[in-house]
Amino acid sequence: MAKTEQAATCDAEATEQVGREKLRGFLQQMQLIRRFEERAAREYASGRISGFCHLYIGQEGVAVGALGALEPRDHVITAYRDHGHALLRGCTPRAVMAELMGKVTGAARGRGGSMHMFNPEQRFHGGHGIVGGHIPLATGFAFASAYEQRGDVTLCFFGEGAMNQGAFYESLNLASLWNLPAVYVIENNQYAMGTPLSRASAISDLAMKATAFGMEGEVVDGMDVTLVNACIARAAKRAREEHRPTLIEARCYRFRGHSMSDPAKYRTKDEVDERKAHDPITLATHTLLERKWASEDEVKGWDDEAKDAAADAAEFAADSPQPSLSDLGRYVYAEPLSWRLDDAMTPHVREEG
Amino acid sequence: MAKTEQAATCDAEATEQVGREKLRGFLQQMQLIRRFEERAAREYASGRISGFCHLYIGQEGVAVGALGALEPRDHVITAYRDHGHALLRGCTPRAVMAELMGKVTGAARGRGGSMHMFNPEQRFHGGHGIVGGHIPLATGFAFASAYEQRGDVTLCFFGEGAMNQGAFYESLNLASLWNLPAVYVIENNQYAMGTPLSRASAISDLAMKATAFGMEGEVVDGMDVTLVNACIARAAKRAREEHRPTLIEARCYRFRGHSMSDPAKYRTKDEVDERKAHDPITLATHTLLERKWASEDEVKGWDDEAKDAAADAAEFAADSPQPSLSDLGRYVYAEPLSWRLDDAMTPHVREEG
Amino acid sequence: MAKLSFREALNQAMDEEMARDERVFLMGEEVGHYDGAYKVSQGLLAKYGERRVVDTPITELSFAGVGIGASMVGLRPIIEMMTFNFCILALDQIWNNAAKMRLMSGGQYNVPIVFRGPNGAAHMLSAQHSQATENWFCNVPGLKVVSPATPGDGKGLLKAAIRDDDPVIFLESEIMYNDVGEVPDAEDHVLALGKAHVVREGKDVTLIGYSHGLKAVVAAAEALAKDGIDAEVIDLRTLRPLDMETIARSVRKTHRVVTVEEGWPFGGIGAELAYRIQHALFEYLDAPVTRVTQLDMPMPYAENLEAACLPNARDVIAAARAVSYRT
Amino acid sequence: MAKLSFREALNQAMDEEMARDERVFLMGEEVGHYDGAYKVSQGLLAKYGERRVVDTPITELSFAGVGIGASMVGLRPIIEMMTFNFCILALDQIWNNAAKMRLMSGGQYNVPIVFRGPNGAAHMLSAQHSQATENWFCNVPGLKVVSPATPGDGKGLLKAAIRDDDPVIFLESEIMYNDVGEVPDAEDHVLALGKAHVVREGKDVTLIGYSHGLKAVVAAAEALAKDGIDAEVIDLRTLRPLDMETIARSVRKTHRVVTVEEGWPFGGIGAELAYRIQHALFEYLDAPVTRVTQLDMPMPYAENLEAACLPNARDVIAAARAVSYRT
Ligand SMILES: Cc1ncc(C[n+]2csc(CCOP(=O)(O)OP(=O)(O)O)c2C)c(N)n1
Ligand SMILES: Cc1ncc(C[n+]2csc(CCOP(=O)(O)OP(=O)(O)O)c2C)c(N)n1
Ligand SMILES: [Mg+2]
Ligand SMILES: [Mg+2]
Repeated sequence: MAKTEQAATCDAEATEQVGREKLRGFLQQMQLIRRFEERAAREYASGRISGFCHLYIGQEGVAVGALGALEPRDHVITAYRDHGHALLRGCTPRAVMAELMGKVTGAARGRGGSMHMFNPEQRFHGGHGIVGGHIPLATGFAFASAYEQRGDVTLCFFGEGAMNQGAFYESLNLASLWNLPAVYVIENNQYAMGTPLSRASAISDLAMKATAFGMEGEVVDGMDVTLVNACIARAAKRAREEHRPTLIEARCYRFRGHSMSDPAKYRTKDEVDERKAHDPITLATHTLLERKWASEDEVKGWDDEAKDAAADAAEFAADSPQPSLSDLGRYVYAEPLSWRLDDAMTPHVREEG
Repeated sequence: MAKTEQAATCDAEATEQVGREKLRGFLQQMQLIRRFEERAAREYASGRISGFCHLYIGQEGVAVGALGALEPRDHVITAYRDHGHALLRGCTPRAVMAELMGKVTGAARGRGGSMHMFNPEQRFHGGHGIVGGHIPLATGFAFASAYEQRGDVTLCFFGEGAMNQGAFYESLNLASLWNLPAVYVIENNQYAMGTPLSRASAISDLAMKATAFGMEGEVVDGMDVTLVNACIARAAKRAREEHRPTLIEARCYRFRGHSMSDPAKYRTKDEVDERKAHDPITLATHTLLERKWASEDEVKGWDDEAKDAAADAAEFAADSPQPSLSDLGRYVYAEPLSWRLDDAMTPHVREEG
Repeated sequence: MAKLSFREALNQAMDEEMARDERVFLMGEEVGHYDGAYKVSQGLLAKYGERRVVDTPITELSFAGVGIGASMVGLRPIIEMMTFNFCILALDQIWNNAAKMRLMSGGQYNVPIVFRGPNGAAHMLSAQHSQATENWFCNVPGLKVVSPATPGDGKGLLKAAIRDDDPVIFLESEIMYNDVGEVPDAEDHVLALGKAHVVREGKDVTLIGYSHGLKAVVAAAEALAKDGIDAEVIDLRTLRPLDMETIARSVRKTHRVVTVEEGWPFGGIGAELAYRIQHALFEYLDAPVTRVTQLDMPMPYAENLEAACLPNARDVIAAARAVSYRT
Repeated sequence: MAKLSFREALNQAMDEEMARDERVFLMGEEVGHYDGAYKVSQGLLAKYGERRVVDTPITELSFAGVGIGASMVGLRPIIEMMTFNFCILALDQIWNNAAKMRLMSGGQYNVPIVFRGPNGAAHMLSAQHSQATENWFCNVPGLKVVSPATPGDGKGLLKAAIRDDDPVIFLESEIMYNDVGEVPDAEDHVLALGKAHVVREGKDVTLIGYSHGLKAVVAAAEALAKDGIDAEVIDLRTLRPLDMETIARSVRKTHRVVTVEEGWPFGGIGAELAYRIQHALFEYLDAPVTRVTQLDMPMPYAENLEAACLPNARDVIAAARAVSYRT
């Protein structure tokens, strides 16, 4: 913390716009996500979480800045790297952690896991595992908003790797053609698993893809939560008032591997260290401290709260029960399945426990 | 023909480049395609042809100009509107007409029909029915050329409707990223079945799609065979020598309905008449006559030859036999199927005739 | 009862449901200004406007996904596949999003969507345009699959599908749109999904078909009757879930089963029926369940080859005779 | 014989075939610089360079098509699906182009391509990442489908698939890459496609499995033996075409069959086997063919629910006892 004085801060103009209260809130949100995921990583290492687990650490500025620009009635959807977005949209740390542990108290009743968090009540529609596959769903939410002329907006997040899928292009065409209130945010963290952007995309200025569909495109520094906030606010306004979609490239970086099992050998420690110098949390912290919008003690206090929330979530999740085996056939159709009616479908006999 | 004097001609510069001999050849090719398809339409009306049948009438300038710019070793692929491309790539009128009638003498031994003509010996790879589905195949031919460093080029035709499929965008990205020798030609005939471009694409300047992939894009008047020829020659050179792909929008028009069963009520007679005034055949004819590169008699003679070839093809096809039922199980796998080996697959008993 | 074509009956079903429920809309290629590639949506654009009858570009993957997304937030889309051949491009959306969303979210979403359109071979449309797609959907839990054989059933089942809270694949026969049949006048003619229909009672052999294949079955039953074989004919109507009770009741009586489908054999409807029947009713069977299917090959174009690939009444008769040991 | 992991055996197969034939290349997501998401292609980039080990962007539809196109003009691509879950996006290319090109062109093209990669549920990967995809491919004529159960078979069958002139879907178990087994040292260890393998001879009941499912089968056979039931175990190896001769030989002896698969039941491998066995060997069966499958639902995430969905040895034992009337 010796370098605090010289350290970089958030964009001055955007910071003014965001203002003290909101920026304090943003920092707390980023801290919560960070501490929550650090805890999740430890739980994973200890074996209490399994399967794929993709951490958002390093990218918090994007979701926090972006969702901070929305109204509660707006829709949000993202891919499998979804813990942050879920926490921001009303999934409690307990519900997210319990979902990670496959418990019935989880955000998807233990059916979804890390990649499939949901909270439809706060219009957070997941959490999706097929790269690019949720982009048409987002377009559908925006279509429904237009259909019902409700004035709400859909924010769709995906990685720069997903941008190479046909679904992305098809969706952009529909959104522009039909004047849908959608904002598509490429979280360009530079890598799709081990593939750097340069080996996957023929161009590097991704917002330019928008021109192929006659829509607005913008690039934003995704490590600066204030810039992201301003950028998404503009795009959401365009969607809400002018019924025009926007494509945004948010340049960011993930500090961890692609998932818990990725040693990330495809990049150097130097590269990662350099990026870590632009940690969105450090940036926001320095900004608040420099402007005296928060004290070091306050920042530390929030951080401790975040750690406590994560610890509480882990404890809650560990203590929660698994889904009941007697509910196995639920949620397949609106009517629960009863295999007894058709024993040719081989109802395996499973006892509880 | 009273208006011959004032009638439009092909672009002067491009005409010079193409030269007398080649332009005479182009006209004859266009005449053959036109007369062949007019004949096919009559055979369809008479019931000797069935299924889908998509005529190329009005668009001949595109295929003729484009394929005229290629070397024999280059690869060609298109969608279901493929009679013209097939005739230009060594499928005889007899083979194409026989295929239309489902005869064993056809270009695909009666297995393919109108949408699936092939002549791999002259590197004409079909004839494909899923809109957009052949664009990745074209990319694969170009990939193979690059893999074997052969210096040949792939020309891929598809409609402006196909341009909205994800396969198109994905392919363009791969071609540009990997420096593939491919030329993608959008035959923009303004309609995808009954849907005009404006109701399907968010932008109308289609070559601009190229910028989203950092590749060259060009627009060309597809009714002028000389301009098409020059444009494709440039693109083929770029592919062959610079290993860079190109996207071309060839603006054209189909004079008939989408397929034989489409009354084309979605456009006015006036619109069609206006476009017919720019018939690529008329344009080339006037150019040859004006420059005295051909006499009226010659043009008439070629036209008669084309009609004769079509008539001969129809007769040949009508007289040809259907595929033998005993060959039913061929061409499914490299080894012919023998259903007897596995009668659980219900070998229907069918007698010849 | 009114006499309507299949096309008209389906059109009525959509019309009535759109009138009844503002959340219902129709989306697909050429459904609006063109009035439908097969004219099933004729007049709906004129009546409901572009908001509720939505023409799409040729982007099956994405407009399928748009429909699923819209259904997740409260609308009730009908997505027309111009033909079901093209749904292959949309399978990721249908399988991964429509079929799994409820389970994956722990029951937090309904996905009330209907994918409908023509299915199966028509006439000389060649390999890429001539396939019966039901097997691919039936394999996937989370989906319901319906395929009507008459205009009356078409209307009643489509209305039920639109009202259902789960994703329904609704397969229409591409060559039956002009078929005319009786359609009940009842204000609200809605048939239950998941119920088979005994079309003809008989005691000697059970013939099971659906959609266009049922024609061969009915023709075969008539021919067999003349020959002293009294066939019971079952129209499945719904392919997933299968109505095993109706089937079991019949098999306990006839002890013999022939299944008929226009799809490929490997893992088809006939295979599934055979599995379940022999498993549940082993001691009742006097002969092996025998299936009649499209031949195990992509559809060739030539008229004679195509005809040879498709099942017909003669095949059904031969199979029925075989299981009756009367060859 | 060398002891190799499944991963190593498959790697060797590709390595040997690439060394042998310049036309063979490997393409897919992360196959090169990352050395494979599951490290099956480890070292191949270093050995063969970027020309022959090609990393792709995330565009399954198109790189599948690129492979098919390349195979039409003389190359012999191996296309790795990072997992077969993602092949859904590529089905249009695989079904419409790879499977049908030969027929549609009247025999003018070979499509010698292999699509390979991990298949089936691993551990707590949830609904979109946990499915056995074989049923979708087996339904489609024009494709061959292979799914090995041991490293030795994996090598021999993958080499055969690469040399085959038809498109082959090669399904590896996502959770067996670390399994170690004996791999013949023979210079050219190539196994014929379309041949099943009798893993264990027995006289009382035939247990049919493949890939990861075979483990439950073998474990069940051992347990049953202790209990006086002598099971014959057949490893299908190739799912399409099925080796009915080997199966028939066994069923004529045992009169009882249990099939085991990790895919969904409706129209699955078990259904197809049941159809064929009861059809061809009706009089030999003393009990209904009984299948053990994944439950008929999308895979839930929770460990206990996932385990309950997947078939295990206990299920196989129960089924074998049931068909032996020894419950
Ligand atoms: C259709 C599909 N293909 C491949 C995968 C495997 N996969 C999961 S994440 C991923 C990389 C995605 O990268 P990007 O879109 O940049 O998102 P990031 O992980 O960087 O957030 C891949 C290839 C998948 N889940 N779905
Ligand atoms: C994937 C797919 N969707 C829909 C169709 C039905 N269809 C055949 S041609 C066509 C219009 C294509 O228009 P365009 O690409 O402009 O080519 P054009 O017919 O004008 O030559 C449509 C919708 C199809 N064959 N494949
Ligand atoms: Mg990324
Ligand atoms: Mg067009």
